[in-house]
Amino acid sequence: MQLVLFWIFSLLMLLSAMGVVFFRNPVSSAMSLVLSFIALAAVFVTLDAFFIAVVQVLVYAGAVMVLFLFIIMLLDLREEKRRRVRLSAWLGGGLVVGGFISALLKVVLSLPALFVEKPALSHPLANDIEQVGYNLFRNFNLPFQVIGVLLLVATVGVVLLSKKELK
Amino acid sequence: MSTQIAPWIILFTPLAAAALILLLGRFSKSLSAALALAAAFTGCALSWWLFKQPDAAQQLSFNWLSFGPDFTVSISCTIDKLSKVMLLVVTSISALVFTYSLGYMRDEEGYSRFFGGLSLFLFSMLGIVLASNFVMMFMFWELVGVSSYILIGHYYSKDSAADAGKQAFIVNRIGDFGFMLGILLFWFATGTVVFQEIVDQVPNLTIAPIFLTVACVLVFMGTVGKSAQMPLHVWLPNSMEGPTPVSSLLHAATMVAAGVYMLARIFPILEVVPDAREIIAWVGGITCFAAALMATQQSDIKRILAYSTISQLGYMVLGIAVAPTSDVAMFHLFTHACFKCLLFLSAGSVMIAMHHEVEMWHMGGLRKKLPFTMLCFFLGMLALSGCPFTSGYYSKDLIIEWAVVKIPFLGWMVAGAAGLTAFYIFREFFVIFFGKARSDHAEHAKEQPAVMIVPMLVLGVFAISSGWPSIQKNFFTLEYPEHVPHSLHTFLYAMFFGGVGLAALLYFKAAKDPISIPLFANRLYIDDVYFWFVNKIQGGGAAVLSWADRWIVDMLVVQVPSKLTWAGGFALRFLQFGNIQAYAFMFGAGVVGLLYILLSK
Amino acid sequence: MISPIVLEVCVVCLGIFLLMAESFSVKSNKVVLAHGAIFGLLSVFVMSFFIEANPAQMQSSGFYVVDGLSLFFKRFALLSTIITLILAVDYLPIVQRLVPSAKPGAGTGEFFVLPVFTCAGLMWMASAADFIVIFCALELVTISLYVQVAYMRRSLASLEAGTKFLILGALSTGFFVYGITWIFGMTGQTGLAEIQRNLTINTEANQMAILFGLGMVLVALGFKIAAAPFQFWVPDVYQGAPTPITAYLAVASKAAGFLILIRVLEPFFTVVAFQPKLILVLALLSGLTLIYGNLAAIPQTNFKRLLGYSSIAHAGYLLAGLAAIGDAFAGRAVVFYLCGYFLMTFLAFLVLIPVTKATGGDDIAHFNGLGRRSPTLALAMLIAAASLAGVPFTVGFFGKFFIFESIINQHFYGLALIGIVTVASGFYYYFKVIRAMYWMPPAEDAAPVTISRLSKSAMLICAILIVVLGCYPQLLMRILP
Amino acid sequence: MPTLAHYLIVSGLLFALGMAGVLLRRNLLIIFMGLELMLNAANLSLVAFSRFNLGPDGMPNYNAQVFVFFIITVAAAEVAVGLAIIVALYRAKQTTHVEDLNTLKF
Amino acid sequence: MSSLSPLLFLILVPIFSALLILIGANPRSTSILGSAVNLLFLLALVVFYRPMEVGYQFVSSFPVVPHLGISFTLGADGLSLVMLFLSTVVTLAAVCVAKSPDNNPRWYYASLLLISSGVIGAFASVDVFFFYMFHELALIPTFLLIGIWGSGDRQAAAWKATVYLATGSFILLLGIIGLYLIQPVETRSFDLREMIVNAQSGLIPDAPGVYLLLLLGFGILVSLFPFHTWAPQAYACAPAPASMLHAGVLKKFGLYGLIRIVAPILPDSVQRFVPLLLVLLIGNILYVGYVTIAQRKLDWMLGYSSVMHMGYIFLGFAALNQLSMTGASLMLLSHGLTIAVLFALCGEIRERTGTLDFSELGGIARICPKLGLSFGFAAMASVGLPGFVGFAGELLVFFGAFGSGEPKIGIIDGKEVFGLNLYQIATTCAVWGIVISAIYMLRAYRRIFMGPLPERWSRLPDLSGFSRAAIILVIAVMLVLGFFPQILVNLATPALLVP
Repeated sequence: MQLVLFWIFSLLMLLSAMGVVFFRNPVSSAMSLVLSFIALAAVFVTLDAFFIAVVQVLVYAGAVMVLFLFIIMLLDLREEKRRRVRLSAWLGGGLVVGGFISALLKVVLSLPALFVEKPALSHPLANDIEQVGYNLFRNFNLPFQVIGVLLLVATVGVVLLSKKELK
Repeated sequence: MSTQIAPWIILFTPLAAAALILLLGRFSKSLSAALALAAAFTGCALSWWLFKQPDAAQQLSFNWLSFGPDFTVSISCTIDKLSKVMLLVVTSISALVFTYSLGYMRDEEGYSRFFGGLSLFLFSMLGIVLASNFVMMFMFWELVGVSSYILIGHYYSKDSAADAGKQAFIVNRIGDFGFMLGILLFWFATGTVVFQEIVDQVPNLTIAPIFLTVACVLVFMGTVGKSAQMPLHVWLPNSMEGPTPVSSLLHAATMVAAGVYMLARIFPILEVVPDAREIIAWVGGITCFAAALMATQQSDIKRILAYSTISQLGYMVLGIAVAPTSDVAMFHLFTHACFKCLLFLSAGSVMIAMHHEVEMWHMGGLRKKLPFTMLCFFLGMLALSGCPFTSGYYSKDLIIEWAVVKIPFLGWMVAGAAGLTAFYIFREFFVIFFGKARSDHAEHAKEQPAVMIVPMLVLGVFAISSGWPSIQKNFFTLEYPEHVPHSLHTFLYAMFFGGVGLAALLYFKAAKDPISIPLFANRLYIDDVYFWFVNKIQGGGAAVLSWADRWIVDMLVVQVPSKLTWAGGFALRFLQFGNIQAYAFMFGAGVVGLLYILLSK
Repeated sequence: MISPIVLEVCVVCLGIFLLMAESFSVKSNKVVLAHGAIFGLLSVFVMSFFIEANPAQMQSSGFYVVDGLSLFFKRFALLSTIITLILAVDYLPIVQRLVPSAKPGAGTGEFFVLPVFTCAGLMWMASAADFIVIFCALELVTISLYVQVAYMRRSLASLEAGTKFLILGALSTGFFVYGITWIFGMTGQTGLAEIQRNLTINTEANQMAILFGLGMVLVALGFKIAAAPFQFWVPDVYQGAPTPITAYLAVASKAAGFLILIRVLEPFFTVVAFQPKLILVLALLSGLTLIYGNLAAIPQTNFKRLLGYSSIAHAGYLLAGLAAIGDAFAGRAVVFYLCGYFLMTFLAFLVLIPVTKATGGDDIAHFNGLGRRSPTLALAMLIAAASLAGVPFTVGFFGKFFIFESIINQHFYGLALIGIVTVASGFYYYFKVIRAMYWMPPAEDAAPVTISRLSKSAMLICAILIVVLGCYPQLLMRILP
Repeated sequence: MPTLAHYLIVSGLLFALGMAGVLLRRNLLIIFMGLELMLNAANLSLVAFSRFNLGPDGMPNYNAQVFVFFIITVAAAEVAVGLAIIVALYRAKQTTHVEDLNTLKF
Repeated sequence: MSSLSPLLFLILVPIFSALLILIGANPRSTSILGSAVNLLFLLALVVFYRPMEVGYQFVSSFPVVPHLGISFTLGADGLSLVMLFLSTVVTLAAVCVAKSPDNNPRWYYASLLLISSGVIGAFASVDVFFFYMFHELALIPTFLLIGIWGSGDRQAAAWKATVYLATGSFILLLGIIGLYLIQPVETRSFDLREMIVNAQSGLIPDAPGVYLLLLLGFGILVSLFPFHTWAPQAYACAPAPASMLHAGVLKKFGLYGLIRIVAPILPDSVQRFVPLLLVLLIGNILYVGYVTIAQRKLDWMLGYSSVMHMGYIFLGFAALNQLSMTGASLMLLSHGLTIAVLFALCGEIRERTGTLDFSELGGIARICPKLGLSFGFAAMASVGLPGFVGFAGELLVFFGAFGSGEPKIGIIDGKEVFGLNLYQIATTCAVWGIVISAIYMLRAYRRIFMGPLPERWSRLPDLSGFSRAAIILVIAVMLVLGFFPQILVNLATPALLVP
């Protein structure tokens, strides 16, 4: 059952990711990106990471995608015109991507430990929100604050960069 | 005054004079002349005094360069029979020529410079004479070269004089190249450069005859250059561009004889190297004959004398090579110094009278205008041509005798050269002093003042008498060959009279040269070959190398690497063509490459 | 004793205070903000000397380390931010022109405030001992730099630079994260100290996976320090960015990259199996970087861009030093080099800005005749160029010397040979500036060059330090961690 | 049951797809989407690692999930800033094509 | 040990003079005064020097990089004093001869003084590292001097010389690092004295790679064939004082380094590459000699001639014995003085006529007798005439080199052998060099000073003022030392450590 779910969502995620790459219309790409994010959230669920799955949907599928779509609409982007097909770019890109995948496969396939079935959790209803929150606010206090500053800077930056005229 | 100090005074007074002239010469002309003369006469007087003294056992010396036993060059004076005689010759002739110069140079520019140069020359020449070791001799050898350069180039504004000086120096340097190598070889074999110490080691050296031969021949190269032997003789005729006293003193009497003197110095070594002596003999003999041939067709009064000098030097070199003692050659050196100097001074006197005209076909009939000069020339000529009972007769014939005994072919050849000598010198004599005056100058020529005539007369006396056995035995210990063919003396007389007669016949009243032999007139084309070689081969080769330096060496070592680097930079720049995706691609390629390196075993 | 984290807190507070001051102030002249920032940072700098380096004691449960190195880099970051702010004050007229603003001076205050936050990020990076903290601090720095690079929105160059930096920076972030993931996956840890502990008990198969992750982390850090082939953003971004930010990127960001590189590599170097491979990779990267940076700089005519290539070139030397880390002194050599690099690069930028203001451009040709127009500036530039090229009696020479001593000691003869070509090229392109200043006649319409007192004193300090450290490097070596 | 290798390979493929997006697409926005995919791939790996390598208490390693949380946050901030830059660029240049960004070169 | 070395004063005087000039002092008088003070101070040091004692005197040491054993150690022995003397004399001559240029005279004089300070520092350093550093001090001033105040194709020349020399220096630096690293770890030092102690106790292995780096580095700096092409061009284009300092003093650095550092520390490696070195130095003497003959302009000719003369000094080094190395040291001095005077005079001629082309000049001795006389002296010194110090040097080099190596002459194994070993062949070629140098020097003299005087040069001023004084000074030094070379030998020889 888990395997089936895994395959369904994984394939959905990968296919929609391919959509992102291969659709020529930016809006279509953005929509498949949403799909991909949601599928990924589902995959997270198969990994018992409910909190992360929720955050994934909220932040990515919710906020980030809205931002993307907004911008696409704002900029009034059309379908990419058929410019000259750059065979060399596709070939080169393909080679790089292929090379990366083969390196990854080499690593994964050489590790028998990775093919062990998923062990059961000692506490099947583990409260991951509690665990994550606990870690975040206690152990990971420092990065958390750094992230806070980061967000502040990002906010200021976005305002600076996108306001038509600064006052 | 001790015999240890005297040579030092003789040696360094001229240097002091030269230095003072350099510093003060521009203030007063006469001061310069006075300084030079003072130095020469001091030297002359002291030399005569020294000649009378017995040899001192120990001479003063100071180490000029010292590295302990390995290598020490000292400046020290050798006082022996050889050097004493040579001192006499050099200082006496210098004193006379210096005096003569007072008159000769009176109206010339560069008066102080001239006397400065003469003093420097005297210093250098005396250094050669007194040298006790090869390096010291080499040093002064070089210095006479430079003073010769200065004096030949006295009229440096004239292209020919400037070129002649340069040529003399460079040709001498070629000889010095061999000389230096010879010195190095001797030092390498014996560990010393001192003549006496090398001589002491001669028995050890004879076990390697080829080595010794090579070393001697190399050292002889120095003589070839300095004493203008074939094939390095070309500079001497050209050096006649210098003022006549210079030609007389340096290029006839003393400096050119330094080569012979040097051979005499190392005579004990040469004695045991028959192969080297053979080579030396041939060089001397050929030079003697060929130069005499060339002299027969020259028309420049000084050049004839110059070729004559070369020819006579050939006799001396031959003398060193064939005679059992060096005194045979030194004897000729001694007499030659007197009569050749005299001849040059006479020629100078003619030139002054002729306003520096040297072309003898523009002269003629000077016997009435210049009686004293003619007389002096005549005396010198007799001695040169080997007229019986003059000095040349004694000294030259002795060498010819030895040559005939040792190497008959050469001997007879140089005996023939004696005839040529009589011919060319009488030719010159007749053309200058007889016949009609062939130019305005010749018609209005005037005799010279006493300051010039007196030294000439003094030399005239010597020219005739210095060979007389009663006189020469004070200076030399001569050995005479046995078994000389009787025909030789007859032949020599025949040669002398034949030469004189032929000259009289052809030239007594000739207005132009009745015979023309271009081969001799053009000095056997040797000068032309050299000219061609220097200009085309050396000059061309140098130009090619210069081109190669710029376009090949520089290219390979500098330009190509730098251009390659530049091109590399230029090419790399094109990776940076502004496109983010290209950058991302190269980034990705870098990632993949890096991963592969890390993951490979 | 002050708790070390107070330093960052102070800097962040300073930033927030300045932001508020900016938004509430009515004055159009925002220079006072810069002065405030400089003063504030200087105070923090002074404060940093009251903190004791204590490597053993880990703050905040192992995320935050206060050893000599981190303190040193905190100061490094503070000082570079201060000089960047000085540069920014000088550069203000140009920023004002190129920022779309409704009224004069609007939008310039943030130009002084953002570096303060970046500085906080850099300081956190200096102390980071855990991949998560490294990541967060690094992103704080990077994202704030995105904004700063693209700051001059009316300048297409600035925007283009910002975009390139953004895309490639994000790409490298992606690799960084993915690499960390793998390291975490194999060791179960994100803390460097724990990773080191776990590494030793790993199987061979695991090691390959760790190398896979580490490779990607290296890539991301290579991007930060501008190592070839991850350096392509550098010339473009350096040329387009506002000049003070270029300087900041060139010095602070690169130094932080190196610091992280040192920190990250440290645990992995302890594993015998990794060492040769890592050294090989570092040496290869170094060789490529050296060749690319130096050779491609040769034909440059734009000075800012030239400094971009130069920063790549120097990264090459630094990497060579890291590759020779087996040498006892290589670490110090690298840090020394960074300090020298700090001085000479900032000095070059300090001269560049007034020249740009006076001549309206930043090509090498704009330096023509500077020797006569402004001898002091020219002298400063001469010192900077000489030091960058590695002329003796400048700190740059000693930097190169220490590095090469280490690499020869570690038998990297290939790198030394590459060094011959690169040093020669270096002389060529740095001396082009000297040539322009002294050989060339000044342009006729050139405006007089003016320098503010602040930057003049900064220049003076840099120049003197370059020469003094060039004569007596021990002065700095002694206080190096 | 899917094993860790499944997840890792899927995540790797996702990462590669993101990379392909960056390398092949010419629209800045889509390139940016590709970058987001790459970050997501990392997240997936992290979560997978955290789920499979259980801690001593038999629970997932929640540190990884915290890290994912951070990554998501950072990604959001990055998207915001990035999009702002792209908007500014578009305003100035009327393009979001990478090929039009070529004034800075060589 | 810790007291301040008086040599520091020598280094600092030019630097302070340069600073004063940059601040605003009169450039010409300040630099002449500074250089004169330096020369006098050096002479005082020579007086206080105790020639009987072995080793360095006036030593002071100050650790600079303790972990690498680098310390700023100053000290002088006889050989360094000779070189310091050369440096100070040539500096004085150079600043005297210098003519204030129209543009930026301050930098002009300051650059000259900086070069001077660099060479003084190099020769006064006992520490190999500082020896190197000080030499490099000249790099930028040279670049400026040629580039700003040069003549002809000055830009190309300045670039070439600077980048090429910088490259050479860097190679040299690698070599020096190598030299440091081949010492055993515990006793590693850059201090020459300690290096030599290490070498003498057999702790330094044969290191051909290091030697080749050093040879290449020093060789480029000294213009060893075929790395010489920068030199003639740079000297031809540089202003006269710069050529004087560079060709006269700075270039001696490399040979000094070879004799001083390489010979005692890596004798085996030197031996190993002797054939190579001999071939190259014969290239210097014969090949470059003939190239010199082909030159048509005085400045280029002098440039090439200075390259050619390096060959003799290399020969002295290659032979590695006391005679030859002493000869090489003497030649360092003599060539430095000679070429300095020649370049000074070359500058004077250029200043007067604006051309150095032989075909355009002639007969100048008539109108400028002092110029002609000085040039004559210098030319004669250059061709190695006895009476000048160069002769002694050449002589020693020839003798030393000829006596080096395995003999192949005489009776060997009962058979008569007559063959020359490599050294002797090289020496033979080198001796031919005396003919070559006579050819080009006399030709130059002939073309410029002799022959008829063209109308256009009939109003040239003669040498005068400081230039004349400086030239007379240098010539006087050459003559005095030429008459008494033993002074130099006594100073230099104990400093030469012959393996």
